[in-house]
Amino acid sequence: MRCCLDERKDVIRRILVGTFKWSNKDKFMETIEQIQDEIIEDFSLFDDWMQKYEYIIELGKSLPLIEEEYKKDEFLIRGCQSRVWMRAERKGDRMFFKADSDAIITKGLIALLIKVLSGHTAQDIAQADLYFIDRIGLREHLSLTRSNGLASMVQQMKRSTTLVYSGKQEEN
Amino acid sequence: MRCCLDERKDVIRRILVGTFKWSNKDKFMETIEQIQDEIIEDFSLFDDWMQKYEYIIELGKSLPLIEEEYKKDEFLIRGCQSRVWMRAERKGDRMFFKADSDAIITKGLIALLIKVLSGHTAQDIAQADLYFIDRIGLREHLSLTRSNGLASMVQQMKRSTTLVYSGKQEEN
Amino acid sequence: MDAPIHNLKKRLVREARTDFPILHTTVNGRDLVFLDSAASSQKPRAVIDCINTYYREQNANVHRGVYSLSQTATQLFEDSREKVKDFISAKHSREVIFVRGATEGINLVAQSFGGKFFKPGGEIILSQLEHHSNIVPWQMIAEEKGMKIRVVPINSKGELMMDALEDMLSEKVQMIALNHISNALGTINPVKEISALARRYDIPVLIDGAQATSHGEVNVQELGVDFYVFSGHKMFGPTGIGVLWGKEKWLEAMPPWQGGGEMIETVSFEKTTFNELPFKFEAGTPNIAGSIALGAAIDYIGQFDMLEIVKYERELLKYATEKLKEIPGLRIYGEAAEKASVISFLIENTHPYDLGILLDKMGIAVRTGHHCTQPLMDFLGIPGTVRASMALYNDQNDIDRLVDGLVKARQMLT
Amino acid sequence: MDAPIHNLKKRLVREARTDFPILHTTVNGRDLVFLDSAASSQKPRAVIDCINTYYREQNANVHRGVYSLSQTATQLFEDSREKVKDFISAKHSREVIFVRGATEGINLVAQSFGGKFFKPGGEIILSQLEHHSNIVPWQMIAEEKGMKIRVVPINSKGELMMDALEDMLSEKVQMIALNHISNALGTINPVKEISALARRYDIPVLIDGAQATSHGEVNVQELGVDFYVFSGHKMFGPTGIGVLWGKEKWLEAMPPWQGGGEMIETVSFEKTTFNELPFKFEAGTPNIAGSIALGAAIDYIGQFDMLEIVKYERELLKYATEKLKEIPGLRIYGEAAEKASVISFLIENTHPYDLGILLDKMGIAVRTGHHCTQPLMDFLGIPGTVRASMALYNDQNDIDRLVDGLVKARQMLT
Ligand SMILES: Cc1ncc(COP(=O)(O)O)c(C=O)c1O
Ligand SMILES: Cc1ncc(COP(=O)(O)O)c(C=O)c1O
Repeated sequence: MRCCLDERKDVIRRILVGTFKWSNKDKFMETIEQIQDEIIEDFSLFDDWMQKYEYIIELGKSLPLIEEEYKKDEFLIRGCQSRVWMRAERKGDRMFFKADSDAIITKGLIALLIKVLSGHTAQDIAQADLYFIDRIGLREHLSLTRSNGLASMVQQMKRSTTLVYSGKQEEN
Repeated sequence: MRCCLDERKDVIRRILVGTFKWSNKDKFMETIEQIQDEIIEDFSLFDDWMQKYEYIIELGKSLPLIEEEYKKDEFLIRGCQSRVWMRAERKGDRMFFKADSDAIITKGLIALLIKVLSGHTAQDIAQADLYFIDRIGLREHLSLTRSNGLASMVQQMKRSTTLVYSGKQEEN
Repeated sequence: MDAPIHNLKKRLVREARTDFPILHTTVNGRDLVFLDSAASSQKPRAVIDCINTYYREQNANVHRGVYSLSQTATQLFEDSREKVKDFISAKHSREVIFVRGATEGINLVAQSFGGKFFKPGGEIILSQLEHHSNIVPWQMIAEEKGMKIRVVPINSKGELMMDALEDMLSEKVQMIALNHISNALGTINPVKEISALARRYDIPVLIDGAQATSHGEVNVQELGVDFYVFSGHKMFGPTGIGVLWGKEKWLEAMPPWQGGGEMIETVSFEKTTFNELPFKFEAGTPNIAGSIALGAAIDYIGQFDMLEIVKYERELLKYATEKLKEIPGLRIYGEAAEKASVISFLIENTHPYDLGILLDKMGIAVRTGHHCTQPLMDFLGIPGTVRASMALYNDQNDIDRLVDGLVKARQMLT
Repeated sequence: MDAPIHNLKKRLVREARTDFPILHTTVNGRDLVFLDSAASSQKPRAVIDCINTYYREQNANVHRGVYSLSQTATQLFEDSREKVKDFISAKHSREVIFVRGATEGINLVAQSFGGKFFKPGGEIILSQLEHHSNIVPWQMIAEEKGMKIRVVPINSKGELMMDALEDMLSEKVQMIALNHISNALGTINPVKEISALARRYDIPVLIDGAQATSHGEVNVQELGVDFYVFSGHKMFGPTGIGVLWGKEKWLEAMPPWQGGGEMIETVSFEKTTFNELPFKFEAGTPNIAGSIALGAAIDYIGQFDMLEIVKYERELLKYATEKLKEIPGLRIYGEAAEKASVISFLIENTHPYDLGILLDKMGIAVRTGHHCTQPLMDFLGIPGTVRASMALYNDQNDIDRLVDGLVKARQMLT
């Protein structure tokens, strides 16, 4: 059991020391699938919900925050019990996301989504099948209830991408 | 079993030859309770629903009809699937009822009610507890459904009595 | 229910009877013969068990809870909406509004759509065949708005007179509301044809499908209608739940009807904004168990081949019609070429009520009276009929018992 | 349930827990602790079995069938109305209207009563404590009629400011609509006192009793109110059923709201006349099983001494309040002197949503969010709270589990 504990701590440490990759700016070769598979592997180290959520909470704490100017209603995602602001930016042919939330678990979940989707092309994002959510046992957050917004977030990220590409939102 | 059959036939015969007492004009001493008990005794002769209903149907056929002029909406009892017209008349200190219906079983049931209540004083009618309906196994017709109107009929007979006595309806 | 190797094959309709616990009870000492499905159908074990399981293991309020039970309940509830969508081949599940039943669905459209779009001097087309639930809501809004009700007449077989309907069409008409199947006569109306006619004048069409959904396929897109309503309790589902389906463009344009929890986006005393579809029209805690069990009823129907249901019921209708006609003095009302498994009839010199009472004594449940279609009865010049209506759980034995019962009752009454 | 010799004695409240099957299930591997009864209560076996039996043995449409099943169903349905009447000490059972829930009841009054009696320039008094269901329907009719909504403020303990309410009263006020118990803060409002004030100006009072009926005696005559609404699902009954009670004089004077079957006396295309109370307001096939099972829920409550329920829940509330206050950084919202078993709270530096998610992982179901009382949350300056609400089936162990869970969650989050 010792080994597992160590490995787990290592994951947490990676986050804390900032080596956790927030986007794929530097590493364009990694596909959405590959990132998802890495996350699934990370999560496979946890054998109970507490460890899993501690990890998500840590992720949430380290999420690069959105600038205050974007914490306005127009950047609010509908359908979440916690408030989520999200901002999509286009750089070249790739999309980058920033987000914030008043709830830390929500932030952690967004962090995972951003890690998976940010830095990819509009087409890849639009077509992405986000199987990792189910596989790491977070399917409950995907439900149709309007209080849990993971589904809304995914939808919003895909929608923003389309909007940005169709020129309806300013580019950076 | 022979005896029973004969007795039953006798009851039917009584109706057919007109000896069945339609009201207590002649026999004021009989109370509402006594008449009910007689009916209960009559019905105790029947050992299945068919005989009981044949009897009720015969009763219905021999019910003294209401005059055509009273077959108007104002004499119609609400709450019956079959139409029932009822007319209450006061003679001295006693009430007499006439009625008709387009359904024969309904007529038979009214015939029983009239037999029990007609010819009594307003007070007796108002206070009457019509236990015979339950005892002869016709409780189903007392239900609250708006299609079976025995309850409505009883109510209407009591109400008409009050009305006639308070002078709201003409006397005969 | 099927062995795995058969699971591509649909179950046989004639096996359905065993699924309904109430059909194996007795009434007045006789095995129950239930021939009043047009009023309300019986429920299969699968539906009853679904409700049972819901309350024993899954119950919680929907949509706002983050805890597991609430998530489960919400998922089941929304899954059911999805099933309804598929069942009637709607485009989107957000076009599926859960209501109490067909009646509430019609009232919602009359008051919300009518309230916004109906104009004084306009006309609403109904038919002589309609159930009160598809008459009174329109009368109420017509009176409020100063509109006229026009009535499509029927021919002697009980079919809509399509020529007359066509003649009524004009720019003035603001709604056509007709039933899919007449509950009193069984007539199946040519809905597709009617909506094609209506489209010429851009007239919205509402179809009251209360009698249709358990007796044949309903595809709202193919029918080309604008609104379609039906009730769960008439299609093997529970009481207190039904569906209003409407085209998204209309539902979006319509104002909310009831206000309250669930249907709002934000509330303040200064300004309230409404939620998106379908929630805009679902104020308050919905009939959660009912909605979920309606889904179970749809699954139940889905085990069978819809075409086989139609065929089975048509054969039963034919058998019943022939047998009943052998009874002296019996007259059938409603002989439409396209007819569902409903037979209304009268026997000379007997009153429907008397027949109903005596049949009940023999364990046979039929409906008697005006069937909430007084204008139709007035038109036919009768106060009511005896109506035997069949569903997939009825069989020839039920018909034989009915015929025997009628013969006996007739003897007693005449 | 009791041995015959005990049948004068009421059952002990602390025995109730065993009656609720769902309380003996597990969630996320832990025994369920259900603390969201204010959203929807769980159902005792007696209620679940009642529904089961209804569909297995008694199901039929009500009021128009002459056959035995329909008679039985009708009798059960109307018996239930009688039970409701006794339960709230109404004068007549015809004053009891079955609706989908509290929300529909309020909408019915707002649209039917308001539609007829409200006048432009008039005022409707609500309070800062109200549930959206007791705000939005009034906003809708107020907008239609050109009226003003006035809001009774609350003090720092979450109690209505009665002086302010009194000051608002005038001839202009056409309705006072308040809840009996606040679902968000637990405040029990002084309804009797309010209706005494209202009577001075002859202002009708509607009380939203959604939170009240399972937590204390409700006697509508003693309360002196004009309308009272509540939901079955919050008092151990099924979803999709609730009650609007109104004084006969008002219900008689009010026009029907929905049209359809059941609510008519006669229908023709020329003239339709409406049925008498209560049917005038019950268009379409009602939620028959739901109504009957609501009666079963009332019977269930009736096994206990209502005063004992009040006492039990008050003790539980006291225990929970004390225990929760020991958690560092925890702040309770709502500390009314008269308070029902509902506790809303926040923990410093944590979000309600995060707490809710983590508690759920420990098998504990609480509600988080605005509890459909956004104006109240705005007033308190918070986006929402965590709310633990208790019913007669909760016990100290549930509270202990909640407190442990919160301590753990707080550790993880801060
Ligand atoms: C105080 C209050 N009023 C009204 C309602 C609405 O009840 P329902 O959703 O059952 O119609 C609720 C419940 O959510 C409530 O707590
Ligand atoms: C043709 C038709 N329309 C409408 C209705 C009303 O349905 P519900 O009472 O379930 O609202 C019925 C059933 O009575 C019906 O047969």
